[in-house]
Amino acid sequence: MPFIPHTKEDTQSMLDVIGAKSIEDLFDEIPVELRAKPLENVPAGRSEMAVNRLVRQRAAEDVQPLCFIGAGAYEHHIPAAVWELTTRGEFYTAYTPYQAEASQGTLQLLYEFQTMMAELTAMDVSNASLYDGASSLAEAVLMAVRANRKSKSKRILVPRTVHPTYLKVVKTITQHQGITLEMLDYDIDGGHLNIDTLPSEPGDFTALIIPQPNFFGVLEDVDALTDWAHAHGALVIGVVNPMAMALITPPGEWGTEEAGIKGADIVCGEGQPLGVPLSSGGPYFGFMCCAQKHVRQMPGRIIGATNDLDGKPGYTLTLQAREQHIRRSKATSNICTNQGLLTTAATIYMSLMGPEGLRRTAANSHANSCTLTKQLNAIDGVETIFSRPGFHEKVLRLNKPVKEVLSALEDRGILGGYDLSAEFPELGNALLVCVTETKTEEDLQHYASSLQEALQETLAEVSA
Amino acid sequence: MPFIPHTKEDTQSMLDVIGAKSIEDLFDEIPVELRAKPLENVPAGRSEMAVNRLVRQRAAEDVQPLCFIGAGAYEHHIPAAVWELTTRGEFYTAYTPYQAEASQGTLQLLYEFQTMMAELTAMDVSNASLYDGASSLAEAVLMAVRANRKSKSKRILVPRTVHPTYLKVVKTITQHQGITLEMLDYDIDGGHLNIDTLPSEPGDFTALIIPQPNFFGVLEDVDALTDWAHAHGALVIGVVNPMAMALITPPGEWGTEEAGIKGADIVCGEGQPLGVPLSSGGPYFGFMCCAQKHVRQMPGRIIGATNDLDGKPGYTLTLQAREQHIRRSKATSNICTNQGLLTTAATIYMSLMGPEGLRRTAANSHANSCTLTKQLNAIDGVETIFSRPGFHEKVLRLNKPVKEVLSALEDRGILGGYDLSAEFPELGNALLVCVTETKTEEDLQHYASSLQEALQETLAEVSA
Amino acid sequence: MSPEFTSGIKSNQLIFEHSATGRTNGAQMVEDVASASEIPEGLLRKTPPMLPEVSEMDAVRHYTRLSQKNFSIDTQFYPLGSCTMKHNPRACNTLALLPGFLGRHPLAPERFGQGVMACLWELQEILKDVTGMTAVSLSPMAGAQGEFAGVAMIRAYHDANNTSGNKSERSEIICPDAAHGTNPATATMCGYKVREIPTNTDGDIDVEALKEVVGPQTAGIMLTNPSTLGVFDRRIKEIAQIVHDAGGLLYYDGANLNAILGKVKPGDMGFDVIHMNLHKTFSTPHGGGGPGAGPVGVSERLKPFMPIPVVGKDVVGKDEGSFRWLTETDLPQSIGRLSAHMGNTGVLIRAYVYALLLGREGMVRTADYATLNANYLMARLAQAGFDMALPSRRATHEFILTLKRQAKDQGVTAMDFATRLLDYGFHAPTTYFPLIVPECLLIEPTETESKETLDAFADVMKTIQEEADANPELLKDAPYTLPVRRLDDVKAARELNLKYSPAKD
Amino acid sequence: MSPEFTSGIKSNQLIFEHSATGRTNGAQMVEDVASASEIPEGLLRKTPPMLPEVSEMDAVRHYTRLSQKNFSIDTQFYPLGSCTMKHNPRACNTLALLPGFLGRHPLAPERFGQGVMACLWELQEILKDVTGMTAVSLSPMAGAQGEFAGVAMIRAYHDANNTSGNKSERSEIICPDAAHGTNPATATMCGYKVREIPTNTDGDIDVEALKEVVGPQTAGIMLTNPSTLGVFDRRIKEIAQIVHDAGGLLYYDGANLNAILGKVKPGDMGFDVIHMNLHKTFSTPHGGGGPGAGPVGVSERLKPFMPIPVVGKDVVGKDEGSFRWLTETDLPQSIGRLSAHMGNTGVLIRAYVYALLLGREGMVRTADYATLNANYLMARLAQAGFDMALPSRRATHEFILTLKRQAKDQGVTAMDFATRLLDYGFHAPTTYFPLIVPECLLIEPTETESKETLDAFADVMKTIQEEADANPELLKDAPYTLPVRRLDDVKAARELNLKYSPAKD
Ligand SMILES: Cc1ncc(COP(=O)(O)O)c(C=O)c1O
Ligand SMILES: Cc1ncc(COP(=O)(O)O)c(C=O)c1O
Repeated sequence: MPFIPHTKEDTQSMLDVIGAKSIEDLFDEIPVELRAKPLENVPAGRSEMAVNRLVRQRAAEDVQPLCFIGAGAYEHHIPAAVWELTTRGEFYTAYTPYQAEASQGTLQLLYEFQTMMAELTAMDVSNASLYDGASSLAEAVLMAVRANRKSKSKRILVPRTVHPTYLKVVKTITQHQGITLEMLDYDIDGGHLNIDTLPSEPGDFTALIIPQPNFFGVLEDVDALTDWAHAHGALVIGVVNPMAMALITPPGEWGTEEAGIKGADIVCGEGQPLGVPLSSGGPYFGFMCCAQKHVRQMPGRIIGATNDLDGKPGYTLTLQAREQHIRRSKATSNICTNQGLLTTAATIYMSLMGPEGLRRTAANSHANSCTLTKQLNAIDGVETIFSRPGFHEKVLRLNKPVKEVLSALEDRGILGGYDLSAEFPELGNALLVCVTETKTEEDLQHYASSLQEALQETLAEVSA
Repeated sequence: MPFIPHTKEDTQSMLDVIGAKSIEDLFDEIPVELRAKPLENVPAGRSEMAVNRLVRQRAAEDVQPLCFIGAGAYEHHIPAAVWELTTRGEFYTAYTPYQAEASQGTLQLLYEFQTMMAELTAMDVSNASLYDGASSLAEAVLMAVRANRKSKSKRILVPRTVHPTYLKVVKTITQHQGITLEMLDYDIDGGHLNIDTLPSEPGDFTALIIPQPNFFGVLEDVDALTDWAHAHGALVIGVVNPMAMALITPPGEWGTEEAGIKGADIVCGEGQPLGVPLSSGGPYFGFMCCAQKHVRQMPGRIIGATNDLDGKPGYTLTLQAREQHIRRSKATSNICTNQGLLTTAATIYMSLMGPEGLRRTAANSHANSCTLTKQLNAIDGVETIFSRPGFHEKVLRLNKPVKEVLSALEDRGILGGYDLSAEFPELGNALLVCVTETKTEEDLQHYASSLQEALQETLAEVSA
Repeated sequence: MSPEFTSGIKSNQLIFEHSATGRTNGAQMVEDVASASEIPEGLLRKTPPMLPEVSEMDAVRHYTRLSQKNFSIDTQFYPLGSCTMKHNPRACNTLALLPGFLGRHPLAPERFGQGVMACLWELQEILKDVTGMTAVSLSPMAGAQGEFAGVAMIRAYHDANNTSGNKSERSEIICPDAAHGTNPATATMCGYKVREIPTNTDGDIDVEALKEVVGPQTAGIMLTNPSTLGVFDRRIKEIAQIVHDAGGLLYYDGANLNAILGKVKPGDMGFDVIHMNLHKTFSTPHGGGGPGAGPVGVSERLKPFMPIPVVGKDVVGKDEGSFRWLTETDLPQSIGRLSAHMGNTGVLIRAYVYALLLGREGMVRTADYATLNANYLMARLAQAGFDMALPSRRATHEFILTLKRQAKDQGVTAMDFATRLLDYGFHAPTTYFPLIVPECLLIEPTETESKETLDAFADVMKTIQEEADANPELLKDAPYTLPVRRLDDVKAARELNLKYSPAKD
Repeated sequence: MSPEFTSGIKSNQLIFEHSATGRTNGAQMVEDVASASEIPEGLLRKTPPMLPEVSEMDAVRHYTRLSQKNFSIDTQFYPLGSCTMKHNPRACNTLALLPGFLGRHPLAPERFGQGVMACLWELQEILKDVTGMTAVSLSPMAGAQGEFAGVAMIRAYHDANNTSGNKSERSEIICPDAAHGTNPATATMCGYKVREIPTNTDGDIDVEALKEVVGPQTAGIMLTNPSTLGVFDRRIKEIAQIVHDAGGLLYYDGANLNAILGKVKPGDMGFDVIHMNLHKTFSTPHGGGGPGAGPVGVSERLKPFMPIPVVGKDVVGKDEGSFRWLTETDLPQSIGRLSAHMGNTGVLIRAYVYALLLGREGMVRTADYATLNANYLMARLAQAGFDMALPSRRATHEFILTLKRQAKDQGVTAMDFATRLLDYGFHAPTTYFPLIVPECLLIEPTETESKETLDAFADVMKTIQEEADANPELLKDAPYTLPVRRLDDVKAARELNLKYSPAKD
């Protein structure tokens, strides 16, 4: 019996102690008419050997071409130590650290995680994770509504440069709360949210979302936007790529002294770039940081340092009164299980990279992206659309339909990028191309020459 | 600096304490003329990311076809838990357990290993491993010479059915000790060592080696051979496949009561089938068991149970006076580092399989081998050579040169077996085919139909 | 005599305390390319983040030793009720971590993802059968998100079928007082008012009370059966009838299906929607707090509203047999997306592998032995003199013991028992949940524990009771043998310290 | 107050004590096919072996907890002299375990092994450069087997070049008294008589004594430089000259190259043959006692005798650039094979990955910092009042401290210090080796340890000395904080108990 240790004798003597004749008897409180029919669509049990073979074949089917897709999920090198440590049984098979004394490993690690995330974003505090980047933005919106007590409008200003799927998730999750999401268009030249297009009249705004970098990979004018929001009584929700934070101004420092308040109020985002493999989309982890004054509105687990009976330092879940298991229908969120193991990986990843390793990874990704863009711009029929600087993604306009070009690139062993034409038809044949530190000079050349060929080929096909 | 934690300040303050100006000064006892020229053939250091990419490409090149080669290395399913546990840092990065109090994990595990190996072979005691199967046979020969004090001849009787590479290794390792290896031919019908061909005159024989199963996969007549050896004052060295022991009579029970003494004296072999992947040939592990009376002649580490100061049970290296670090030039062997981590894997493997799991694995391998043999015998131009029963390998004679047939099978995604024609030319186009429990019915059919095609194809080519 | 076990590094140190400015883990350093930047000065970070500067060995040693400070299923019996801490088979982990799965970009074309999609599609089929539902979406990332999806579907359904034009007509979700906290919290997130109904002394829902609160304002009820009290509600059919008659829908909190796998299907009980915690019943690891996966199953009428993406299989045409994502286009009435991609795919693969290993017989066996273990341990503890919250009932996968008497007589609490258990090498059961049972321990042994372990646990409980009889203070100060003694939660909340700051010197 | 930390299973239990007849780990059960047997009854096993019958969880829990009872580099500073316990980078392990490497049958055709053979060939090239030798064979499976190969080659060389017809003319191998035990043991296995020569008080070899023993009967000398005393023999060139002049060859025990990587090459010192311990200098893990790898490097004249297989690269012809095994055919004078295949291939891959990560600069840095750490720790301990065996010398990668004075004055031995260190979370240094220094600790910190750790170690040594001053008995009874107290080795050897037998009841 897979995973069941009972011998026949065990079973019998246990039934004797219970005073039951058979295991079947133990189900006698279930009305007979409800008893289930056999599970016909569950296959018969297989040995580990058989399952192993099947699933390895499946995985082998999915070996991937060279990947230049980003759009919210980024391929970075992950040190081997990260997952060798993360999958140690004591991390992997522990529960949420409710019983603090028996969970100091997880708790101290999460305290370290919180410290690192707060440092990376230059914010006061961090929670211990949310589900993913998209849902963390939804939680940030809900949190902003709770936190901005002065604002009654529940109006959230949302640039169109926020990841389109994130927007969908925000809608799904916040739609029952009377919240208005007001879309702000982007600057067609810069690819950013132009400060001049923000409402000039005063008004009750609950929060402004600022993506950095934005979905186009473009860097937003964060200081001006932050100042604008604070001047209008709106909270600033930063949604950032944590890897980029090693290189560019973190949200805790957004804005200028003149505005009186500096820094974003809430920062969230997708933690995947920090040591989590692409994995077909998950598990990743969402993170959330905020200014100290908002900490009681934060959703999710928070770990605090404390002392034990002997005065020795230790760690424990704290501010639990925000959470569903205490506050129930009045909790800040319904979240319970979060993405603990992924924060374990991220913490180990950041420890192994250190500030310099992380900075170089970010800088290298940026430089590779610049190099490739330059090479691609030299190709006939390819041009960079936006003028503003970016991090490690660029939007290119092609003189051919993106879908066909991508398919031609696939034939050359390349996943060429993310096709923007459906979601941003106004940009024409627009392709979002990401390059990280994982790509070599040869990879970039291979991309460039393949794109050149692909464009010619589609041309040939079209004219044929 | 990869793997070096020193900061500049650390280095300086350490030099200050030493009283040296530079690290270079610390090498001032090395004569200047000996100082090395730069390491030109060592490539420049690369990041883990770069090495990762290179080595993954190399590994990807080596993805293997369906494997029907055995000949001493056997593909069995290895439960996932085996290597997840074996590579835990505390096992993986510990040293030989010299400091017993700090090594109870490894020591207890090895004590369990010794128990399991003694059980599997039905011998009194086991050591904690030797290098591999081949070298363990060499050590067994040397041990037999030490252990059989009555015999002065140093004559070792060696059937030709012992693995040919093992024989080469035995020669390499024992050649400096005045030992004579006397070869015994095999029975051309049975593929076994025929008792009738053993020397009938009395004589001084130090030991007889009995392989079970032998290199042809054939089961030897172990009882008769053991009795013969003991009747002639020779020790019996069994060299066995430990997986087969789950199914067939273990060496501790070889022989008949009539002979007075029952059982082999020394048993050795390759431990690889017990949870060790094929891995291009290593690391595997050799094992060795023996009768209690010979334990002081055994090479390698041995773990014993004992008590601590408080009377609590514990484990420690014992009988160290046999070993090189104590006995130096008079040690039983020069072996020091052995194959500890592999015995860790084997111990966990045997724990997960249990007696029934192991028996089924062995029985299934045997049954699969029988099934395939039957199917292949039905093909024109294929016949089983030997009449005696085997374990999970069979020798087939083909009506075409083996090399060509194997190459045609490779084109069909099959590694068809081990070509015997060079080492056993008297057998003609002989092929040694192994089937383990890992092969499905479809695999067997695929082999059969591919062989049929391959034979036709080579025929066609020859006639073309 | 017994110095602090320091490991050559002080055992309480944070990773930051191993850090030294300028120390690097050189193997992870890619080329320094500061020059190539097109980022204007004003957008560049001025001061680097204070991340640890350590060597690979420092990190390996630190996190290896940290891990050893945890209790886990791999090292301890962990009978945390409602959490289903059962063995996590290693094959699930090994296979989910295959490079083919890990390396796949979520937005890679479907033709490069047929392997993983085949696994997910088959998992959908398996979960449909197990729950007795018509369709399954795998996208929710944990139980609570599954609940959200479920209640949002109920809402979407009412909205779609509301003819009065008054969309907020059905404004209430009913929850039993014993419900898990995520249930009411979810109802609130979906914009509902929560109506609580009481539980009878026999552990079943107070049906009379239910009849009173149910009405045209009822959007639905959130139940779990077996309930969080560890008993199977025998009047479930009647309850379903009452709610359905009032036009409400039934939500099944399927966090814990261990005791009913193959025994009874939520669909057959009359439920319209269910979420499952694959990280409980389907044995994906808890990872110290996630990730989980909370797929939702729905009856025919909720199918159009399922969260996307769902894996579809083409049954005709040139792509017959191939898999693709069903999106907004296929399910225009969907409640929408809950995550940036397909939820926690890696968790889903683990659950899939687990389901294949168990097979249909294994599912039923899980229910059999989870139930046997719970009833046995309950019997053993009752024999040992402990009070059961519901002594007359069968246990399901779990049961509740109350220490009300001990609290009153000896002043020892459920928490005292719990922490003292740690000294004996057992993780504590769930304490103080469900909220309606005073000083309770909710105990769930799961099917993967042996009789020997259950016996040892029962013996230790008895020993602790004897300790409480002899010297209650002993329990109050427990644990004694763990890396820390009893921690001060009040201080943690009052003097918030949520991140490390280097001591100024 | 502090009950035995039991983990719900008695912590001292053997896996056999978790076993119950009929318990199985079902996921590992393949079909039962007893019927298909063609094996005659008489050859079938009658009683099954007493292997454990446990569930997967039992096994996982048992071995996880066992592992936690070990000290290891991943958890402790482990300054075991002559053993080079340095960090084992994780990339080496992860990459060596790739399915492409693990799945390859050793007898699979070469065309299915070009990936692994490319790695091995490059490793050969790297090791040639590092040692200054002409050729390298990777096949020996540990240091001692490398020694065997080396001495066997010396013998084969003399045999091949012997014109007198009297093959046993050169019958002696010279070893210094400080040599590692494997050296004399190896010489014996190769049929040689061992002549021991003494060491001077300054740690160098007694050259005058050498001159006396060397002669026409000398086959060679086995040396290591830096020696096991942790010093570099300054007269090595002279020694080489003496031995070569007598017609003998020089064997270099390269178990520990940490201090000379890129600094000085054994080939340049005049050695004819060397073995290396990749499981030391090249950081492959020790695995609780192996596997290792002991490649041998040779000078031109020993090349024909190298153990096979060696990886060759075709430089011309249709297979140009492809790799193949060089065997008996290519090296007809080879001493032969040492293993059934290519030695410990997986270990070789780890070493290869490590070498790539370090690169040539990293090699030199290893020597730099291994030497810095040893000299620093020696200085710190000298400052703390400990006696160095060779106070006037530079340390290399290791150094020796002698507790002769403490043994005499306070009755505390090197072993007492060693076991007491365990209580402070440090693994003990090597004790009582080399044999010529009384009450010695051979200390090798390695380059991967930080100054902080070395400082902590020096401080603890001082603390222990203070304990010894105050109360020597305290040390005698150490350790106190480990899973067991001091173990009785005498009992272990006298009342041999080498396997578990179930208690009869
Ligand atoms: C009964 C019940 N419902 C819901 C949940 C919430 O599930 P999750 O933690 O995955 O969000 C849990 C888990 O704790 C539970 O036990
Ligand atoms: C100096 C020296 N020589 C030889 C050896 C033997 O190496 P191995 O243990 O790999 O056989 C060792 C290892 O202990 C050693 O330190």
